[in-house]
Amino acid sequence: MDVVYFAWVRERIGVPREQVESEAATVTDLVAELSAREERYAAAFSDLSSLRVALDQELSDFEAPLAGVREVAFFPPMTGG
Amino acid sequence: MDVVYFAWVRERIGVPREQVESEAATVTDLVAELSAREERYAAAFSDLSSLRVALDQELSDFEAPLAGVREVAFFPPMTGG
Amino acid sequence: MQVRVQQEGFDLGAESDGFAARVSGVGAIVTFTGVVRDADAGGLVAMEIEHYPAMTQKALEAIAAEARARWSLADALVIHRYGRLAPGERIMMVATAARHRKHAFEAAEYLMDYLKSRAPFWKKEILTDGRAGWVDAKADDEDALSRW
Amino acid sequence: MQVRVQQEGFDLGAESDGFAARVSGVGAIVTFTGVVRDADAGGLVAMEIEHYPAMTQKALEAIAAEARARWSLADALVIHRYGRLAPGERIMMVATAARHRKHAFEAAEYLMDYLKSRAPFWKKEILTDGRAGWVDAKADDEDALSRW
Repeated sequence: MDVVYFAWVRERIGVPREQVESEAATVTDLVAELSAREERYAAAFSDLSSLRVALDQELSDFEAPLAGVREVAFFPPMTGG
Repeated sequence: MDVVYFAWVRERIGVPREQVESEAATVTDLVAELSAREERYAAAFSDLSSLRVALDQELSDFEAPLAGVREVAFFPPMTGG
Repeated sequence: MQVRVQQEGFDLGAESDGFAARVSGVGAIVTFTGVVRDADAGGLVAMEIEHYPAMTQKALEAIAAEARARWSLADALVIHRYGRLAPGERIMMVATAARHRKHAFEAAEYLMDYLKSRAPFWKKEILTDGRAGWVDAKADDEDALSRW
Repeated sequence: MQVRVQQEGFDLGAESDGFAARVSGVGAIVTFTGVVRDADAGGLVAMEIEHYPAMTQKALEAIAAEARARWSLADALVIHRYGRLAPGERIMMVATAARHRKHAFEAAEYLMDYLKSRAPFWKKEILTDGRAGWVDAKADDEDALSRW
Protein backbone atom coordinates (compact mmCIF):
# COMPACT_ATOMS: atom_id res chain seq x y z
CA MET A 1 0.00 0.00 0.00
CA ASP A 2 0.98 3.66 -0.31
CA VAL A 3 1.79 5.53 2.88
CA VAL A 4 1.84 9.34 2.79
CA TYR A 5 3.01 11.83 5.40
CA PHE A 6 2.33 15.53 5.92
CA ALA A 7 3.74 18.45 7.90
CA TRP A 8 6.16 17.49 10.69
CA VAL A 9 5.41 13.80 10.25
CA ARG A 10 6.72 14.08 6.70
CA GLU A 11 9.76 16.01 7.92
CA ARG A 12 10.63 13.44 10.60
CA ILE A 13 10.21 10.47 8.31
CA GLY A 14 12.04 12.26 5.52
CA VAL A 15 9.82 11.33 2.58
CA PRO A 16 6.34 12.50 1.54
CA ARG A 17 5.24 9.10 0.22
CA GLU A 18 6.45 5.51 0.03
CA GLN A 19 5.25 2.06 -0.87
CA VAL A 20 5.10 -0.29 2.11
CA GLU A 21 4.70 -4.06 1.97
CA SER A 22 2.91 -5.06 5.14
CA GLU A 23 0.46 -7.62 6.45
CA ALA A 24 -0.57 -5.32 9.32
CA ALA A 25 -4.24 -5.86 10.22
CA THR A 26 -4.87 -2.41 11.69
CA VAL A 27 -3.32 1.06 11.62
CA THR A 28 -1.86 0.44 15.09
CA ASP A 29 -0.18 -2.74 13.78
CA LEU A 30 1.28 -0.80 10.84
CA VAL A 31 2.60 1.90 13.17
CA ALA A 32 4.26 -0.77 15.37
CA GLU A 33 5.77 -2.48 12.35
CA LEU A 34 7.22 0.75 10.93
CA SER A 35 8.47 1.92 14.34
CA ALA A 36 10.34 -1.35 14.76
CA ARG A 37 12.04 -0.94 11.38
CA GLU A 38 13.79 2.40 11.87
CA GLU A 39 14.29 5.06 14.47
CA ARG A 40 12.80 7.86 12.31
CA TYR A 41 9.44 6.06 12.32
CA ALA A 42 9.62 5.48 16.06
CA ALA A 43 10.30 9.23 16.47
CA ALA A 44 7.42 10.28 14.24
CA PHE A 45 4.97 7.83 15.84
CA SER A 46 6.08 8.26 19.46
CA ASP A 47 2.88 10.06 20.53
CA LEU A 48 -0.16 8.81 18.69
CA SER A 49 -2.41 11.34 20.45
CA SER A 50 -0.70 14.05 18.38
CA LEU A 51 -1.32 12.18 15.13
CA ARG A 52 -4.27 11.70 12.84
CA VAL A 53 -4.76 9.02 10.20
CA ALA A 54 -6.75 8.92 6.97
CA LEU A 55 -7.51 5.73 5.00
CA ASP A 56 -8.10 6.24 1.30
CA GLN A 57 -8.53 10.00 1.97
CA GLU A 58 -11.13 9.59 4.71
CA LEU A 59 -10.34 10.48 8.32
CA SER A 60 -10.19 7.28 10.33
CA ASP A 61 -8.74 5.97 13.59
CA PHE A 62 -5.87 3.81 14.72
CA GLU A 63 -8.01 0.74 15.37
CA ALA A 64 -9.39 0.69 11.83
CA PRO A 65 -8.65 -2.43 9.74
CA LEU A 66 -6.34 -2.06 6.74
CA ALA A 67 -7.87 -4.76 4.55
CA GLY A 68 -8.46 -3.35 1.07
CA VAL A 69 -6.95 0.04 1.90
CA ARG A 70 -4.75 1.50 -0.84
CA GLU A 71 -3.49 4.71 0.79
CA VAL A 72 -2.72 5.40 4.45
CA ALA A 73 -1.96 9.01 5.46
CA PHE A 74 -0.36 10.14 8.71
CA PHE A 75 -0.36 13.78 9.77
CA PRO A 76 -0.70 16.11 12.77
CA PRO A 77 -4.07 17.64 13.71
CA MET A 78 -5.19 19.83 10.84
CA THR A 79 -4.87 23.61 10.92
CA GLY A 80 -6.93 24.90 8.03
CA GLY A 81 -8.93 28.09 7.79
CA MET B 1 -41.39 71.67 21.08
CA ASP B 2 -41.26 69.66 17.84
CA VAL B 3 -43.03 66.34 17.80
CA VAL B 4 -42.20 63.89 15.01
CA TYR B 5 -43.85 60.62 14.04
CA PHE B 6 -42.72 57.65 11.99
CA ALA B 7 -44.20 54.62 10.26
CA TRP B 8 -47.79 53.76 11.26
CA VAL B 9 -47.75 56.36 14.04
CA ARG B 10 -47.18 59.01 11.37
CA GLU B 11 -49.92 57.51 9.21
CA ARG B 12 -52.47 57.46 12.05
CA ILE B 13 -51.69 61.00 13.17
CA GLY B 14 -51.57 62.21 9.58
CA VAL B 15 -48.51 64.46 9.75
CA PRO B 16 -44.80 63.66 9.98
CA ARG B 17 -43.98 66.62 12.23
CA GLU B 18 -45.71 69.39 14.14
CA GLN B 19 -45.02 72.07 16.69
CA VAL B 20 -46.75 71.45 19.99
CA GLU B 21 -47.18 73.97 22.80
CA SER B 22 -47.33 72.00 26.00
CA GLU B 23 -46.41 72.24 29.67
CA ALA B 24 -46.35 68.43 29.99
CA ALA B 25 -43.77 67.34 32.55
CA THR B 26 -43.15 63.86 31.14
CA VAL B 27 -43.70 61.95 27.92
CA THR B 28 -46.68 60.20 29.49
CA ASP B 29 -48.21 63.60 30.28
CA LEU B 30 -47.68 64.74 26.70
CA VAL B 31 -49.30 61.57 25.38
CA ALA B 32 -52.33 62.12 27.66
CA GLU B 33 -52.59 65.74 26.59
CA LEU B 34 -52.47 64.93 22.86
CA SER B 35 -54.86 61.98 23.22
CA ALA B 36 -57.39 64.27 24.93
CA ARG B 37 -57.18 66.77 22.06
CA GLU B 38 -58.17 64.58 19.12
CA GLU B 39 -59.24 61.05 18.33
CA ARG B 40 -56.36 60.44 15.90
CA TYR B 41 -53.86 60.88 18.75
CA ALA B 42 -55.88 58.63 21.04
CA ALA B 43 -55.84 56.00 18.28
CA ALA B 44 -52.10 56.29 17.70
CA PHE B 45 -51.28 56.22 21.41
CA SER B 46 -53.83 53.57 22.50
CA ASP B 47 -51.19 50.94 23.25
CA LEU B 48 -47.98 52.43 24.62
CA SER B 49 -46.30 49.00 24.77
CA SER B 50 -46.22 49.04 20.96
CA LEU B 51 -44.59 52.50 20.87
CA ARG B 52 -41.10 53.81 21.39
CA VAL B 53 -40.03 57.36 22.15
CA ALA B 54 -36.84 59.31 21.47
CA LEU B 55 -36.00 62.65 23.08
CA ASP B 56 -33.66 64.84 21.06
CA GLN B 57 -32.76 61.79 18.92
CA GLU B 58 -31.90 59.52 21.84
CA LEU B 59 -34.06 56.51 22.72
CA SER B 60 -35.81 57.23 25.99
CA ASP B 61 -38.86 56.08 27.97
CA PHE B 62 -42.33 57.35 28.77
CA GLU B 63 -41.46 58.43 32.30
CA ALA B 64 -38.65 60.71 31.12
CA PRO B 65 -39.01 64.45 31.91
CA LEU B 66 -39.49 66.84 28.99
CA ALA B 67 -37.77 69.87 30.50
CA GLY B 68 -35.33 71.29 27.97
CA VAL B 69 -36.29 68.77 25.27
CA ARG B 70 -36.59 70.25 21.77
CA GLU B 71 -37.72 67.23 19.74
CA VAL B 72 -39.91 64.32 20.79
CA ALA B 73 -40.25 61.39 18.40
CA PHE B 74 -42.88 58.64 18.53
CA PHE B 75 -42.57 55.48 16.49
CA PRO B 76 -43.17 51.71 16.55
CA PRO B 77 -40.39 49.27 17.52
CA MET B 78 -37.62 49.63 14.97
CA THR B 79 -37.10 47.13 12.15
CA GLY B 80 -33.70 47.92 10.67
CA GLY B 81 -31.18 45.54 9.21
CA MET C 1 -14.88 53.34 11.11
CA GLN C 2 -17.36 54.16 8.37
CA VAL C 3 -21.11 54.55 8.76
CA ARG C 4 -23.23 55.52 5.77
CA VAL C 5 -26.97 56.07 5.48
CA GLN C 6 -27.98 56.42 1.86
CA GLN C 7 -30.77 56.01 -0.65
CA GLU C 8 -28.62 54.76 -3.53
CA GLY C 9 -27.39 51.20 -3.86
CA PHE C 10 -23.90 50.07 -2.90
CA ASP C 11 -21.34 47.88 -4.60
CA LEU C 12 -20.82 44.86 -2.35
CA GLY C 13 -17.59 43.80 -4.06
CA ALA C 14 -16.02 47.25 -4.03
CA GLU C 15 -17.05 47.83 -0.42
CA SER C 16 -15.64 44.44 0.66
CA ASP C 17 -12.38 45.05 -1.20
CA GLY C 18 -12.06 48.60 0.12
CA PHE C 19 -12.70 47.50 3.68
CA ALA C 20 -10.21 44.62 3.46
CA ALA C 21 -7.60 46.93 1.94
CA ARG C 22 -7.92 49.46 4.77
CA VAL C 23 -7.29 47.05 7.65
CA SER C 24 -3.95 45.61 8.66
CA GLY C 25 -2.78 43.18 11.31
CA VAL C 26 -6.03 41.27 11.22
CA GLY C 27 -6.69 37.58 10.65
CA ALA C 28 -10.44 37.66 10.09
CA ILE C 29 -12.88 39.75 8.06
CA VAL C 30 -16.63 39.14 8.20
CA THR C 31 -19.27 40.79 6.04
CA PHE C 32 -23.01 40.55 6.32
CA THR C 33 -25.32 41.73 3.54
CA GLY C 34 -29.07 42.08 3.95
CA VAL C 35 -31.22 41.53 0.87
CA VAL C 36 -34.91 42.31 0.29
CA ARG C 37 -36.51 38.90 0.10
CA ASP C 38 -40.05 38.10 -0.91
CA ALA C 39 -42.75 38.35 1.77
CA ASP C 40 -43.36 35.09 3.66
CA ALA C 41 -46.68 34.74 1.85
CA GLY C 42 -45.16 35.85 -1.48
CA GLY C 43 -46.19 38.70 -3.75
CA LEU C 44 -43.82 41.44 -2.62
CA VAL C 45 -43.61 44.35 -5.07
CA ALA C 46 -41.39 46.61 -3.01
CA MET C 47 -40.04 47.30 0.44
CA GLU C 48 -40.23 50.93 1.57
CA ILE C 49 -37.73 51.84 4.23
CA GLU C 50 -38.43 54.94 6.29
CA HIS C 51 -35.93 56.34 8.76
CA TYR C 52 -35.39 59.19 11.20
CA PRO C 53 -32.69 61.25 9.47
CA ALA C 54 -31.73 63.37 12.47
CA MET C 55 -31.13 60.25 14.56
CA THR C 56 -30.02 57.50 12.18
CA GLN C 57 -26.38 58.37 11.58
CA LYS C 58 -25.78 59.06 15.27
CA ALA C 59 -27.50 55.82 16.36
CA LEU C 60 -25.52 53.71 13.87
CA GLU C 61 -22.24 55.33 14.88
CA ALA C 62 -22.92 54.61 18.54
CA ILE C 63 -23.69 50.95 17.77
CA ALA C 64 -20.56 50.60 15.60
CA ALA C 65 -18.34 52.32 18.19
CA GLU C 66 -19.62 49.98 20.90
CA ALA C 67 -18.91 46.92 18.74
CA ARG C 68 -15.48 48.21 17.86
CA ALA C 69 -14.49 48.78 21.47
CA ARG C 70 -16.01 45.56 22.77
CA TRP C 71 -14.18 43.26 20.35
CA SER C 72 -11.06 45.40 19.74
CA LEU C 73 -11.93 45.55 16.06
CA ALA C 74 -9.36 46.94 13.65
CA ASP C 75 -12.28 48.49 11.79
CA ALA C 76 -16.03 48.32 11.24
CA LEU C 77 -18.26 49.39 8.34
CA VAL C 78 -22.02 49.95 8.32
CA ILE C 79 -24.03 50.92 5.24
CA HIS C 80 -27.83 51.15 5.47
CA ARG C 81 -30.20 52.24 2.72
CA TYR C 82 -33.64 53.84 2.91
CA GLY C 83 -36.34 54.46 0.31
CA ARG C 84 -38.11 52.07 -2.03
CA LEU C 85 -36.33 48.79 -2.79
CA ALA C 86 -37.32 45.91 -5.06
CA PRO C 87 -37.03 42.22 -4.06
CA GLY C 88 -33.42 41.08 -4.52
CA GLU C 89 -31.98 44.54 -3.86
CA ARG C 90 -29.43 44.92 -1.09
CA ILE C 91 -30.67 46.82 1.94
CA MET C 92 -27.56 47.07 4.06
CA MET C 93 -24.19 45.62 4.88
CA VAL C 94 -21.78 45.49 7.79
CA ALA C 95 -18.13 44.47 7.85
CA THR C 96 -15.86 43.74 10.79
CA ALA C 97 -12.13 43.00 11.02
CA ALA C 98 -10.35 41.46 14.01
CA ARG C 99 -7.30 39.36 14.83
CA HIS C 100 -9.40 36.27 15.55
CA ARG C 101 -12.41 34.85 13.75
CA LYS C 102 -14.58 34.52 16.84
CA HIS C 103 -14.35 38.26 17.49
CA ALA C 104 -15.09 39.24 13.89
CA PHE C 105 -18.15 36.95 13.81
CA GLU C 106 -19.48 38.06 17.19
CA ALA C 107 -19.06 41.74 16.39
CA ALA C 108 -20.88 41.34 13.07
CA GLU C 109 -23.76 39.53 14.78
CA TYR C 110 -23.87 42.18 17.48
CA LEU C 111 -24.06 44.91 14.84
CA MET C 112 -26.90 43.11 13.10
CA ASP C 113 -28.84 42.47 16.30
CA TYR C 114 -28.59 46.14 17.27
CA LEU C 115 -29.34 47.44 13.77
CA LYS C 116 -32.49 45.29 13.74
CA SER C 117 -33.90 46.63 16.99
CA ARG C 118 -32.16 49.89 17.88
CA ALA C 119 -31.56 51.73 14.62
CA PRO C 120 -34.46 54.02 13.60
CA PHE C 121 -35.63 52.28 10.43
CA TRP C 122 -39.12 50.98 9.64
CA LYS C 123 -40.05 48.71 6.77
CA LYS C 124 -43.29 48.66 4.84
CA GLU C 125 -44.12 45.81 2.48
CA ILE C 126 -46.03 46.68 -0.69
CA LEU C 127 -47.77 43.60 -2.07
CA THR C 128 -49.03 42.70 -5.58
CA ASP C 129 -52.66 42.57 -4.44
CA GLY C 130 -52.46 46.25 -3.47
CA ARG C 131 -52.14 45.66 0.26
CA ALA C 132 -49.32 47.27 2.19
CA GLY C 133 -48.24 46.70 5.76
CA TRP C 134 -45.58 47.71 8.22
CA VAL C 135 -43.24 44.89 9.15
CA ASP C 136 -43.70 44.09 12.83
CA ALA C 137 -40.68 43.90 15.07
CA LYS C 138 -40.11 40.29 16.07
CA ALA C 139 -39.91 39.25 19.72
CA ASP C 140 -36.96 37.08 18.63
CA ASP C 141 -35.06 40.15 17.46
CA GLU C 142 -35.61 41.93 20.75
CA ASP C 143 -34.62 38.78 22.66
CA ALA C 144 -31.43 38.54 20.61
CA LEU C 145 -30.11 41.67 22.34
CA SER C 146 -30.10 39.97 25.72
CA ARG C 147 -27.21 37.74 24.73
CA TRP C 148 -24.78 40.66 24.54
CA MET D 1 -22.08 25.12 -4.35
CA GLN D 2 -18.49 25.97 -5.23
CA VAL D 3 -15.38 24.61 -3.56
CA ARG D 4 -11.96 25.66 -4.85
CA VAL D 5 -8.49 24.67 -3.64
CA GLN D 6 -5.87 26.81 -5.31
CA GLN D 7 -2.39 28.27 -5.04
CA GLU D 8 -3.19 31.63 -6.65
CA GLY D 9 -4.89 34.50 -4.84
CA PHE D 10 -8.56 35.32 -5.16
CA ASP D 11 -10.45 38.56 -5.66
CA LEU D 12 -12.61 39.06 -2.57
CA GLY D 13 -14.80 41.70 -4.20
CA ALA D 14 -15.41 39.74 -7.38
CA GLU D 15 -16.08 36.53 -5.43
CA SER D 16 -18.52 38.32 -3.10
CA ASP D 17 -20.33 39.95 -6.02
CA GLY D 18 -20.44 36.73 -8.02
CA PHE D 19 -21.78 34.78 -5.07
CA ALA D 20 -24.44 37.39 -4.29
CA ALA D 21 -25.49 37.51 -7.96
CA ARG D 22 -25.96 33.72 -8.13
CA VAL D 23 -28.36 33.41 -5.19
CA SER D 24 -32.03 34.36 -5.18
CA GLY D 25 -34.80 34.36 -2.61
CA VAL D 26 -32.36 34.97 0.23
CA GLY D 27 -32.34 37.68 2.88
CA ALA D 28 -28.84 37.22 4.26
CA ILE D 29 -25.36 36.74 2.85
CA VAL D 30 -22.34 36.23 5.10
CA THR D 31 -18.71 36.11 4.01
CA PHE D 32 -15.66 35.26 6.07
CA THR D 33 -12.14 35.96 4.83
CA GLY D 34 -9.04 34.60 6.55
CA VAL D 35 -5.89 36.70 6.33
CA VAL D 36 -2.28 35.79 7.19
CA ARG D 37 -1.57 37.84 10.29
CA ASP D 38 1.77 38.34 11.95
CA ALA D 39 2.91 35.67 14.43
CA ASP D 40 1.83 36.34 18.02
CA ALA D 41 5.45 37.17 18.88
CA GLY D 42 5.91 39.13 15.62
CA GLY D 43 8.49 38.64 12.89
CA LEU D 44 6.54 36.51 10.43
CA VAL D 45 8.13 36.35 6.96
CA ALA D 46 5.76 33.87 5.39
CA MET D 47 3.15 31.23 6.07
CA GLU D 48 3.59 27.97 4.16
CA ILE D 49 0.40 26.01 3.73
CA GLU D 50 0.71 22.32 2.92
CA HIS D 51 -2.28 20.19 2.03
CA TYR D 52 -3.24 16.65 1.00
CA PRO D 53 -4.31 17.13 -2.61
CA ALA D 54 -6.07 13.78 -3.02
CA MET D 55 -8.21 14.48 0.04
CA THR D 56 -8.69 18.25 0.24
CA GLN D 57 -11.35 18.90 -2.39
CA LYS D 58 -13.41 15.93 -1.23
CA ALA D 59 -13.16 16.93 2.45
CA LEU D 60 -14.16 20.55 1.75
CA GLU D 61 -17.09 19.46 -0.40
CA ALA D 62 -18.36 17.18 2.34
CA ILE D 63 -18.14 20.00 4.90
CA ALA D 64 -19.89 22.47 2.58
CA ALA D 65 -22.62 19.96 1.68
CA GLU D 66 -23.30 19.28 5.35
CA ALA D 67 -23.58 23.03 6.09
CA ARG D 68 -25.83 23.55 3.11
CA ALA D 69 -28.23 20.80 4.14
CA ARG D 70 -28.23 21.67 7.81
CA TRP D 71 -29.17 25.35 7.34
CA SER D 72 -31.12 25.03 4.05
CA LEU D 73 -28.63 27.38 2.43
CA ALA D 74 -29.41 28.76 -1.01
CA ASP D 75 -25.69 28.42 -1.74
CA ALA D 76 -22.26 28.10 -0.16
CA LEU D 77 -18.77 28.98 -1.40
CA VAL D 78 -15.40 27.80 -0.07
CA ILE D 79 -12.04 28.92 -1.44
CA HIS D 80 -8.83 27.77 0.28
CA ARG D 81 -5.27 28.48 -0.84
CA TYR D 82 -2.07 26.53 -0.30
CA GLY D 83 1.59 27.38 -0.84
CA ARG D 84 3.68 30.26 0.48
CA LEU D 85 1.79 33.37 1.60
CA ALA D 86 3.05 36.69 2.95
CA PRO D 87 1.52 38.50 5.95
CA GLY D 88 -1.59 40.37 4.86
CA GLU D 89 -2.38 37.91 2.06
CA ARG D 90 -5.78 36.25 2.04
CA ILE D 91 -5.72 32.54 2.84
CA MET D 92 -9.31 31.55 2.32
CA MET D 93 -12.90 32.65 2.24
CA VAL D 94 -16.33 31.19 2.73
CA ALA D 95 -19.72 32.63 1.80
CA THR D 96 -23.20 31.50 2.81
CA ALA D 97 -26.66 32.64 1.72
CA ALA D 98 -29.91 31.92 3.55
CA ARG D 99 -33.38 33.37 4.08
CA HIS D 100 -32.57 34.45 7.64
CA ARG D 101 -29.46 36.03 9.10
CA LYS D 102 -29.09 33.56 11.96
CA HIS D 103 -28.80 30.66 9.51
CA ALA D 104 -26.28 32.43 7.29
CA PHE D 105 -24.11 33.34 10.30
CA GLU D 106 -24.30 29.90 11.89
CA ALA D 107 -23.49 28.13 8.65
CA ALA D 108 -20.46 30.37 8.04
CA GLU D 109 -19.17 29.71 11.56
CA TYR D 110 -19.77 25.99 11.13
CA LEU D 111 -17.79 26.02 7.86
CA MET D 112 -14.92 27.85 9.58
CA ASP D 113 -14.88 25.55 12.60
CA TYR D 114 -14.76 22.48 10.37
CA LEU D 115 -12.20 23.95 7.95
CA LYS D 116 -9.96 24.71 10.93
CA SER D 117 -9.94 21.19 12.34
CA ARG D 118 -11.17 18.77 9.65
CA ALA D 119 -9.74 20.01 6.36
CA PRO D 120 -6.29 18.59 5.54
CA PHE D 121 -4.20 21.75 5.69
CA TRP D 122 -1.13 22.41 7.81
CA LYS D 123 0.52 25.76 8.38
CA LYS D 124 4.19 26.47 8.90
CA GLU D 125 5.36 29.88 10.09
CA ILE D 126 8.67 31.15 8.70
CA LEU D 127 10.14 33.82 11.00
CA THR D 128 12.65 36.62 10.38
CA ASP D 129 15.22 35.09 12.74
CA GLY D 130 15.41 32.00 10.54
CA ARG D 131 13.26 29.81 12.75
CA ALA D 132 10.29 27.98 11.32
CA GLY D 133 7.58 26.03 13.08
CA TRP D 134 4.38 24.19 12.42
CA VAL D 135 1.32 25.92 13.84
CA ASP D 136 -0.17 23.72 16.55
CA ALA D 137 -3.85 22.91 16.45
CA LYS D 138 -5.60 24.70 19.31
CA ALA D 139 -7.69 22.83 21.85
CA ASP D 140 -10.21 25.70 21.44
CA ASP D 141 -10.59 24.90 17.76
CA GLU D 142 -11.26 21.24 18.46
CA ASP D 143 -13.69 22.19 21.24
CA ALA D 144 -15.54 24.52 18.86
CA LEU D 145 -16.76 21.48 16.91
CA SER D 146 -18.72 20.19 19.89
CA ARG D 147 -21.25 23.01 19.63
CA TRP D 148 -22.61 21.74 16.31
